[in-house]
Amino acid sequence: MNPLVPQVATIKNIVVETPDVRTFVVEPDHGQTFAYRPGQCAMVSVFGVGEAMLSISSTARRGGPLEFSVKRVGRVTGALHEAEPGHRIGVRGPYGNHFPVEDWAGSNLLFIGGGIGLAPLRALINHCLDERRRYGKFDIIYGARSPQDLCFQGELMENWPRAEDVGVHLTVDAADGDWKGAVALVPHFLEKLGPSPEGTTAITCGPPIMIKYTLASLKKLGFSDHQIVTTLELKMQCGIGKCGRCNIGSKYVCVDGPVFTYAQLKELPQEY
Amino acid sequence: MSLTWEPKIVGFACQWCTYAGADLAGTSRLQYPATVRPIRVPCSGRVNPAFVLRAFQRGADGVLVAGCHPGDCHYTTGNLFTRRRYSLVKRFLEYLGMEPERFRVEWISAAEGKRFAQVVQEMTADLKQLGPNWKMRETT
Amino acid sequence: MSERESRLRSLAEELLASGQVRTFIGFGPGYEPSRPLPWFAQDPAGAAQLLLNPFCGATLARYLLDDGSPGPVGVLARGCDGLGIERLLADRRVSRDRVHVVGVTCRGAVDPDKAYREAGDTPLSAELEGERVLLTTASGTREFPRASCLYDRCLSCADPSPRWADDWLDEPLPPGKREFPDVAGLEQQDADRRYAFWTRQFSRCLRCHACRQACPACHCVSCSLDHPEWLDGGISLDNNFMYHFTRAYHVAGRCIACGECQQACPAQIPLMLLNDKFMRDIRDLFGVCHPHRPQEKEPLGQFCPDDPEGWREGGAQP
Amino acid sequence: MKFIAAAKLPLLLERLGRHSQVYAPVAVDGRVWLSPWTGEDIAGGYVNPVNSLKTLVYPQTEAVLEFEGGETDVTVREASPPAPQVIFGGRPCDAAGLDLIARVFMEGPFVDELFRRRREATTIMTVACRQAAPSCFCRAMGLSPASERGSDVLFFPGPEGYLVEALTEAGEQILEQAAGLLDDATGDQARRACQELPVPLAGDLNTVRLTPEEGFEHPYWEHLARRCRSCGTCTYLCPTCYCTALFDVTRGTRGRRLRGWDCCQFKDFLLMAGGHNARPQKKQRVRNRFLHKLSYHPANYGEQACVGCGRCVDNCPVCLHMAGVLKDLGEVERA
Repeated sequence: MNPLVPQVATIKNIVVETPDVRTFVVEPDHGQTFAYRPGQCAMVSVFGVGEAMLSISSTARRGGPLEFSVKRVGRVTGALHEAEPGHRIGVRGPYGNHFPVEDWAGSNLLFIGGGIGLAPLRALINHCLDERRRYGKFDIIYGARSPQDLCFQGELMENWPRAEDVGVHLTVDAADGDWKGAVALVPHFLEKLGPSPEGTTAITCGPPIMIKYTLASLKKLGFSDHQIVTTLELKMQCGIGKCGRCNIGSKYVCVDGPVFTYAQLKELPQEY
Repeated sequence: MSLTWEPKIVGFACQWCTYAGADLAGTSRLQYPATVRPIRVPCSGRVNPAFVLRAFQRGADGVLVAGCHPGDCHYTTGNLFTRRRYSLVKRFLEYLGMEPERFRVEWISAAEGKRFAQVVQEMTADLKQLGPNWKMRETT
Repeated sequence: MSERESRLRSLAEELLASGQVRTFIGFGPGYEPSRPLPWFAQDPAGAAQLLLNPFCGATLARYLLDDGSPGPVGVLARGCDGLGIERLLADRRVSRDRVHVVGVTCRGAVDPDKAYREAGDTPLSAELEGERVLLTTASGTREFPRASCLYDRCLSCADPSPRWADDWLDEPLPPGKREFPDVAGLEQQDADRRYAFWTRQFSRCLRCHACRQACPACHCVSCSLDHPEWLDGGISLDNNFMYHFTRAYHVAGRCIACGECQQACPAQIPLMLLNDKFMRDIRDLFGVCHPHRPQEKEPLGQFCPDDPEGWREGGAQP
Repeated sequence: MKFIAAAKLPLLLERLGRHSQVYAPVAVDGRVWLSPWTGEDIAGGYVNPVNSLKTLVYPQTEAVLEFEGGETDVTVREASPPAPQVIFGGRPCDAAGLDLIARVFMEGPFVDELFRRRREATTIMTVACRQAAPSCFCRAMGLSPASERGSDVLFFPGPEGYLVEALTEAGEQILEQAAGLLDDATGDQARRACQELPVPLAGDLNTVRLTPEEGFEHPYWEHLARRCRSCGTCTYLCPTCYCTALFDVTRGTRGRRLRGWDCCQFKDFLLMAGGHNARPQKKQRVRNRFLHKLSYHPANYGEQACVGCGRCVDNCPVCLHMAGVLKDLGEVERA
């Protein structure tokens, strides 16, 4: 079986999250959805356009179909945004490592997301909520450019705040008339909230520039390198460690990542 | 080559002159072979030489670029650039090995329906002599 | 050390020391004497290592595009470099006040591969004397004909000196005339043989972009040859025809005839036969005497009311 | 050990051509290429063909899959398997290079089926070297003009013909097809001559291990990269470079997904749709290429990704090549 050949799958439903983010609910036409863990990715193809590595935003243990939450940025994501339910796409995966949830038993979890970076965190948050007792306190910090750019509003506003001992803290870069919440960039907002590093693991995902400053802010707050987990994204083509593209030093983001602890990142060349 | 083979001609036609000329040929019920696939362009100056090559690549047996007579361009000077450009391109294509009959540049005004029909007739006859084009054409 | 070389060094040193330029681009020591490297001197010590000898091969103008060089930039210019600099200035990719041109007259550069083949050993030094080249190897100095030792691109050179410079290392020579005998030779064959010829050439193409990256006229920030809408990444004969047609056409009327594209090509595709065809036809059809020398308005960026219709005049034949 | 007379070599290739596509060294416009062989003169006297063995086992573009249909009814088919092929005339350095990248494709959590299928359909008949170019440095990379790695059959050229040695089962099978054309060998001078052939660039580079800590921020990379033109000559000629891109080509309702070589020196190599580029600077790209070969690949596979074939040395228009870098690192000198 050629690992570069995707399964054909059907878009069952499309949820409009924000003006430029949609969630695609996808089921393979034949056979089963592959098993995957939070943080893993899959290569999604629009035939005739190409492939893109997308993080899986659904949670496997909930048993539902695959979900990809996709921001419209380029050719493939653009074509996806043009698609309708019933259209067929290709899916192959899962690729990459996953969030090391098994290491976090008893730990407080601090999720820090920016923009579409909440997609893999959503998979993780729902995964952890389903085994809520294993962890300490949850805090979710999430920022977007504007209130209308906040993804997964149902979960952000309803499901997660109602769950046991979960704090949801939202911020936007620029507010509109109705916004009553914080207006700040994620790293500043994080520093203002000032969560204690004690017994806490911070997991961050967002655009590269946000990750860079968030890592600095976490260090400022006293988090150790091992307490910080992040994800990286680099241009990928094959997803299976053969195309020589997504390397950072000797590591390939597609097979050795996308999840890295800050301690691991520091071992790598600063070239991502 | 099967007996029913008919050449395919991609004809880039300026919308102000040649395209209208082709229309006139139709409304005047002039007979000419159904070998040309007209592509309407705002001006013959719009026709990037890469379009010509792409047409051959995708299976055209002949390519025609046609626009207003020099001096009559709707945009005043567009076809004068075309003239320079395609003077070179025509020679260059032949230099690469393309038969001269496969690529033509013509000035055909909106009043010259007859001329349009005649060019297509001539080109079709020439291409029938030559047979299908395989040069610079994709193989799959 | 030749007189020109020492003059170059002291001039570059002066320019750097006085702050007139912050980088000086020339040639410096390579891994072997017959292959000097493009050299970027940023201080007097760097300038003291500049070389100027018949092995100085690659053209330098394109390095002016690198934003890595803090400017203003001084650059050594032979005829080909000079035309390359003019090209970049005319295309507004480099501004005149950021370059300081040090002109030198070049009678051709010795191709180290040809010299190795001729001499049967690694050449250590070379001297040009009229139609002869004196090659020195470990076993002594011998004489060879110019044509068998120089880079191909130098054999048809019509511009030994740049057309202008801010400083000169020696007396400039007047430009000559570029002739196109090889184009005429190919034109004499019939269409099928010409097609067979180019098929053989283009089927070797690796699409490594060495030709584009070597060219001082091929400097678009975003190149159509990188865009799948214009050309997909599939290596096939038809796509390679598309590649070379597009490349040649995009430099038609702008090519400076330095020949660096062909020199850089690892598949040895005779790219100058394409560029020369356009140059020759531009000369013949539009009366541009020296189409390879940048002019106020490029041949394809203008027209004359009475331009000929080149397609009526017998196609490939001149 | 067998022997084949030079005059019988075309007969051998002809025989092999009945069941396989045969490639052999053929002179095209003055340079030797491994080309589909249809009876042309088999070139001799070359040091190394322009194209390495990589180009035939890992072609510059190949189909991954074919698709057909519209948005709602697309069907996908795997590309058909490659036909058997025999390649005569590659050099030991290239064969070793092919084996080196074979490890990338065959090891790890995923096996690259495209590569595996074509490699298994290929028999490599390498010809050991009797002459070296000034740019050769195979010995410095732990190989030799008679290295066996990656070859199925090894030919040692002598004045009258070749000593022939099968090195793998596939090689033995192919020699069975040569019955009647081979004689028993009467000596092994040809082999010794190849084994003892001196190679110009010497040193023990096989032990060089650059670590990022040693040199990632060293100004050397800036110095080195200044003259790079960001073309793909080095990577496309290199027998151990293997970066690729995947892309779709569509005609009407049918299309193919192709895999084609890509080059880490191109400025858009890592450009993502959102505009992020992890290596926008030339310095970063040049550094990545050399560190990949000298540090990252050794970290993953325990060996350097260079076989000393000398193609980058001969072909880089501005002499930015592996032998030079190794020389700059003080690890190589002319013997």
